[in-house]
Amino acid sequence: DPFRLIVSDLETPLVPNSVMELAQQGGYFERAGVEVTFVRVQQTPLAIAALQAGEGEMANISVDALMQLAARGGTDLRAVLSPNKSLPFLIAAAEGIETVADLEGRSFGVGRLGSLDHSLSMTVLQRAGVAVDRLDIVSLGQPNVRAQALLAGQIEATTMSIGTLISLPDPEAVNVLLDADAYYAAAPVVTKVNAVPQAVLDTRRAEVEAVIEALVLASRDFAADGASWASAMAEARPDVDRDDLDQLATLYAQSWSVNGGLQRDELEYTASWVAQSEDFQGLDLPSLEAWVDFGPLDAVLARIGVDDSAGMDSLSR
Amino acid sequence: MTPDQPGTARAHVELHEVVHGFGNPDAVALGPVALSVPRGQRLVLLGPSGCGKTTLLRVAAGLVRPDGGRALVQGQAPRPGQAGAMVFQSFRLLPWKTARQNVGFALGHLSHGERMERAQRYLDLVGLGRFAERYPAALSGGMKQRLALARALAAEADLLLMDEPFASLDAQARELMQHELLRLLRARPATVIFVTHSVDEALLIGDRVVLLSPRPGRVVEDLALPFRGDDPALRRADPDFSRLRDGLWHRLRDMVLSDPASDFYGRGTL
Amino acid sequence: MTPDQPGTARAHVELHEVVHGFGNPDAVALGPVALSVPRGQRLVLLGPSGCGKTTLLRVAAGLVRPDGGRALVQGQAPRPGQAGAMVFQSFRLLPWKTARQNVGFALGHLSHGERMERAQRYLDLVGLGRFAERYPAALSGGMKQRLALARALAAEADLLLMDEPFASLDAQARELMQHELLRLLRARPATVIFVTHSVDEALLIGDRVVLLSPRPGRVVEDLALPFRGDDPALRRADPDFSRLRDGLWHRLRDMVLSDPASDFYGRGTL
Amino acid sequence: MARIGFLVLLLVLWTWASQSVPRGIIPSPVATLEAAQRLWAAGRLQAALGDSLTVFASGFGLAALVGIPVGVLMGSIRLLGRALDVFVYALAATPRVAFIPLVILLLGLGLEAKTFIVFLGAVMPVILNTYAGVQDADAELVEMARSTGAGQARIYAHVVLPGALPFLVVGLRLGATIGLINTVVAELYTAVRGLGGLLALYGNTFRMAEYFVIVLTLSLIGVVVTEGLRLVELRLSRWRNPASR
Amino acid sequence: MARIGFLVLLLVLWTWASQSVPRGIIPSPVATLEAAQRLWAAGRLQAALGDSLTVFASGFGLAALVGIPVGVLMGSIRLLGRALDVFVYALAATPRVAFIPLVILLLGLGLEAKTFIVFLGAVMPVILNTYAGVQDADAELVEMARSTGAGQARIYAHVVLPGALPFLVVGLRLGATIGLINTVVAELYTAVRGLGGLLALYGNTFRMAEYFVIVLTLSLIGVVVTEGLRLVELRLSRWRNPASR
Ligand SMILES: Nc1ncnc2c1ncn2[C@@H]1O[C@H](COP(=O)(O)OP(=O)(O)OP(=O)(O)O)[C@@H](O)[C@H]1O
Ligand SMILES: Nc1ncnc2c1ncn2[C@@H]1O[C@H](COP(=O)(O)OP(=O)(O)OP(=O)(O)O)[C@@H](O)[C@H]1O
Ligand SMILES: [Mg+2]
Ligand SMILES: [Mg+2]
Repeated sequence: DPFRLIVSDLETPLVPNSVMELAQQGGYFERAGVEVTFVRVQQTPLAIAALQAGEGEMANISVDALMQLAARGGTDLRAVLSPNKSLPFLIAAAEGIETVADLEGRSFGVGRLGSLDHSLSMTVLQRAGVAVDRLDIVSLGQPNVRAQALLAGQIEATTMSIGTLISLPDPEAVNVLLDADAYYAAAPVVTKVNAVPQAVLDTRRAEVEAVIEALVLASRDFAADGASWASAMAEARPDVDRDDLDQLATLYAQSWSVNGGLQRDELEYTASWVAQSEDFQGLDLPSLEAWVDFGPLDAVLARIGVDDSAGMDSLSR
Repeated sequence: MTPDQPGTARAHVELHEVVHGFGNPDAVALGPVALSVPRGQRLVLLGPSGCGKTTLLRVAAGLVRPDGGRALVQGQAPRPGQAGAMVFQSFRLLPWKTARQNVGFALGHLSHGERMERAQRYLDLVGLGRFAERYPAALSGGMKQRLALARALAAEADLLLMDEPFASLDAQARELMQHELLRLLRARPATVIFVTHSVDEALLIGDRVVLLSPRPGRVVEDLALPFRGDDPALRRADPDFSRLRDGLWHRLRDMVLSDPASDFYGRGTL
Repeated sequence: MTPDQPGTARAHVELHEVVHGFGNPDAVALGPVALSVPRGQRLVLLGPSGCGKTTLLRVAAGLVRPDGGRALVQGQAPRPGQAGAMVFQSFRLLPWKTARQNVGFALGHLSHGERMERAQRYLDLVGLGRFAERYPAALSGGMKQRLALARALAAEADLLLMDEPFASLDAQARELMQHELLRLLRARPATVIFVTHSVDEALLIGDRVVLLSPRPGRVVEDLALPFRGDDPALRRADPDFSRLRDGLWHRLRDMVLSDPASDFYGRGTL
Repeated sequence: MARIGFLVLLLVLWTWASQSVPRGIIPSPVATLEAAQRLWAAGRLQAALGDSLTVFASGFGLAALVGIPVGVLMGSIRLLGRALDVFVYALAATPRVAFIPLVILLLGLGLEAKTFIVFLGAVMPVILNTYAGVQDADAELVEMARSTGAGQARIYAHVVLPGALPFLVVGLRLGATIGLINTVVAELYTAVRGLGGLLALYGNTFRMAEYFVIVLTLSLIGVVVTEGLRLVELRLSRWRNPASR
Repeated sequence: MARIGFLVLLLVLWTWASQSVPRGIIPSPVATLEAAQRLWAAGRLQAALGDSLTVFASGFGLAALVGIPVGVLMGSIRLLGRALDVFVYALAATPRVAFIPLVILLLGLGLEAKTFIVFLGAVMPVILNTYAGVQDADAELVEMARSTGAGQARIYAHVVLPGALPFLVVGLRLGATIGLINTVVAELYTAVRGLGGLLALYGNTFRMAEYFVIVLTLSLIGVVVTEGLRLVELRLSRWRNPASR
């Protein structure tokens, strides 16, 4: 049976998470000796449901959902890798709002009150000096709905990913108040990981390691040569402007999980951070061991060596 | 407008070469029929099953526009509800309305109180006074027919189009209803076109009897009745009565058995 | 099982003190009625409008279980379809089936070919042979009634329950149909319970006439007819005919006018 | 009685399912009941219920108010019916989500937008059932009504609509169920609120007992509304089963 | 003819809207046509159409096959109808999304799961309209049929169901529209595929011309299916407008 990888993108995304699809396109999985097929679902909860139903072996899901599951004791899922630790979010606003200072008293769209994206954005804005309690928070569900509401003038600012920004029909119509770097700097948390059920770890560990190996190797190649990502993307997404891709490639130069993206210090910081979000009120913080397993990644790194050249994704155990 | 009778006063109902085939000109159901009914006349239509009597009434009521020819009521194309009141062969009661409401439905122009009062009056007339609150489903066949009758009479129209209005009544009820109809007409004269299958009834009710041929129905006999007055007992006793009855009877039987258009053409059994 | 007639052979249809009130014991519509119809008898039911004739037929057909008493057909509680074939007062044709299919519907036990053949035969009998492919909506009132008649006759059941089967027919068609019915019964004897409003028809068709009182209908007269044979012409010529007719007629009239349960109680108009 | 029997059966099945399905996907009836009490005590359920009922009632009410007349018009004016019905079906077959961008643009994120989304879903069965019911009117009764001189309005009020009542009622009942579903959709796709919002919250945070409380609350609203409609229908259909008087 | 007129009207409105609504939320008809050609040439539309039609046809077919008998049973066995109908309404009022985790657990992410989701939506109007149609059967005709000795099966086939045909057809038409919507829902909430997948894709990336192509394709399927059902109904209802022969 092929190894089924569940992703919540509908096509190769315009962020470093694209490494999964590009690894397939570039034959990395084949060379690592594993046959991978993709299962595409819409959102993290569905990816988790699919994983639990045995409809896939590994899923790219959000960290807060994984921690929720662990905290409620109902799971045997373990994070084994993070191909793209932190999606490149930014804060965009409608025309006429030029700086974060102008945000005071304006309406701001978030996914759901108490969700990770809500607390992240609030932290980021707070750090930027915005009195977040004077914002008019509107919860709007899906990211594309938030963007549509922004374009339609129904909200005045929101958080979106670079990918969403680039695909807007008229990107000039919005002002980027805080770019992805500033956003990450303010809230350096891991948002997405690849998780596998314990049963898969027990029975198909070799394939899990092969997948990890392929993704780490692909990340290292893109880290070594940004242009190679842009050309791979150009093949996968002919609809996107090549200039945009080249620009993104430089932006992502530091974002590659060359050591698998699972670093104890970052994960512990993320965990303590998530624990403060409203969704976690009244829940005990699960230990890292309850939702992370470094074993497979360490085995891979032992085989292919640790990359400490670029100074990104530096190993922490 | 009516070049064929330039001298006479305008008749109440006029049919000018009316033809109807329900949209199918190859299978004409009625006509051509020419007929002129003076105001206040009681015209009885007799004719074999399926010859177009019902169709003729619907044309006169303005419910059906004939395929050919013209119908005029008071000199105008008949408009439903204004031309006259109709008693339908198949009753056509509203199942979701009580007997009284069914009668009241025909009296949309009155106030609620007047409507209910008049409805009750006509229900009493047809012997359904005690059943005013019943729904049609809880009435017998004859009661339904009387209800349909009450509805038409209650409208107090000056043209009554009655399609076998007494067919489901027992002989006694039928006689009573004939009597009530004549009494009402004495009190408030109206023009009546009355379809019946009973030759006796035709002779008791009518001023004039028109005989239609088998499908497509055409006028084959137009008979002014010679009786004086409309007392049924006197009419029955009139020596003309049985002569006319036998004459009409034989005329009808001949048509039924010897007209190739008849459903019973050539039936040798009688 | 039938203690009241221990010596006689079992009758075809037996009603033992049947009472029915449509679930409302305060407003009994029929009965109590006791009646026993021997095999092969032609029983005619006469009675004023709303007295329960239709209800009695439905009980005998097994379509309605009486509120009180018992009905037996061939010694058993009647089961619809097995007890006998019924001609309904209100026709009850399937609007989505052609005339021939409507007749064929009653013949579920036959093959398609036999069904269509027999249906056509009975359509011919009632004069609708040319209308076999028509839907009921395109038939006149009298044609619909003949279609309903054909459907019941085609079943060739040994019990026929006929509810005013000729009420919408013109006098000639009615006579022809009476004739055909008698001819069929000679060829294939069956028990018949026949409801009519015509005293003449009762005397022409029946072996026996049962008179019901106004609602709730009870047997007030049970008359074995003294005629020999069933030739209508001979019956009419029989001196008993007009005596019986006048007798029944007056009996009915008296009930209608003087029974407080009658719809026309005390109507002084006649 | 039969209903209660069936309810007990469902409860037994549910208990069994909650025990045999792995990983707490199905909470037990007891856990659900406790969650309901918790939510009720905290006032969250009432607040969300209030929000959602407002949206549902306005959207569904509007659907009934608009759908019945439109269905009647389509059924009575032949040309209009012919011209429109295919487009109504096309509209009915278009996923609600497809309209969300437009709705946000034109109506914003608040009550109007939500009401409109509920309306859009609920109005379809109302229109189409009314349309079918009006077309199914008894031509003989309509002719009778015309013969009494009744105008169009009178004919519709007393002949056509009473005859179409069974169609109307199913239309409204279906409209109510779709309206409820769309209430949740609306609450998820415009400003997140009400029962839809709680559904997303508990779903995303894997609080299955609370999740089930919301789902059952929605079913219950559906039951109350459709049973209410059934009672209305029963009242208006007494003539079908006339007790002799 | 009237339809074409209305279509032209819609096109004019659309063009006007695409020009007056800001920021390319509504693409122009021309842009949409070009996008359709592009998608067709690339073979994406056909592939997605094939996927979605398979899901829709199996789910809707199953709904018709199951819904009509269930509706008939509920309408004919009084006790069953009484016991079930409130639960059917409860089920109908429960958002589909609430069932998704369970569906995924039991049926996975593939065709079975998708078919089931479509079935669940489409079967409701079919059941409920059939149920209402059967309850609305003409009691006099049924009694007549019983008097001829016809068995239950014969009575249903020749009396009850032909009488309930208008109900059945609206039920099926509504079922088809809901089935189509649920096809999209299914394709979004299980493994993403077909037209639903493209809808999400183009919606998320704001390729509005392509998005409109998908929306219109869905509407078109709805029209084709419901028109097909109309033709079937016309054929079966010839008796309503009998031409004299
Ligand atoms: N809607 C229709 N479409 C086609 N033909 C019809 C329609 N209605 C009636 N007919 C035909 O028209 C002819 C006349 O019908 P009509 O009902 O006027 O007869 P009638 O004289 O009233 O007969 P009856 O005494 O049996 O009631 C019949 O042959 C009938 O079959
Ligand atoms: N479904 C019903 N519910 C209540 N009462 C009914 C119902 N059907 C008939 N009745 C009543 O029962 C009585 C007998 O009705 P039935 O139809 O048997 O009379 P009938 O003798 O056939 O009369 P007709 O000669 O007028 O057809 C009537 O008073 C009628 O009002
Ligand atoms: Mg007639
Ligand atoms: Mg009767």
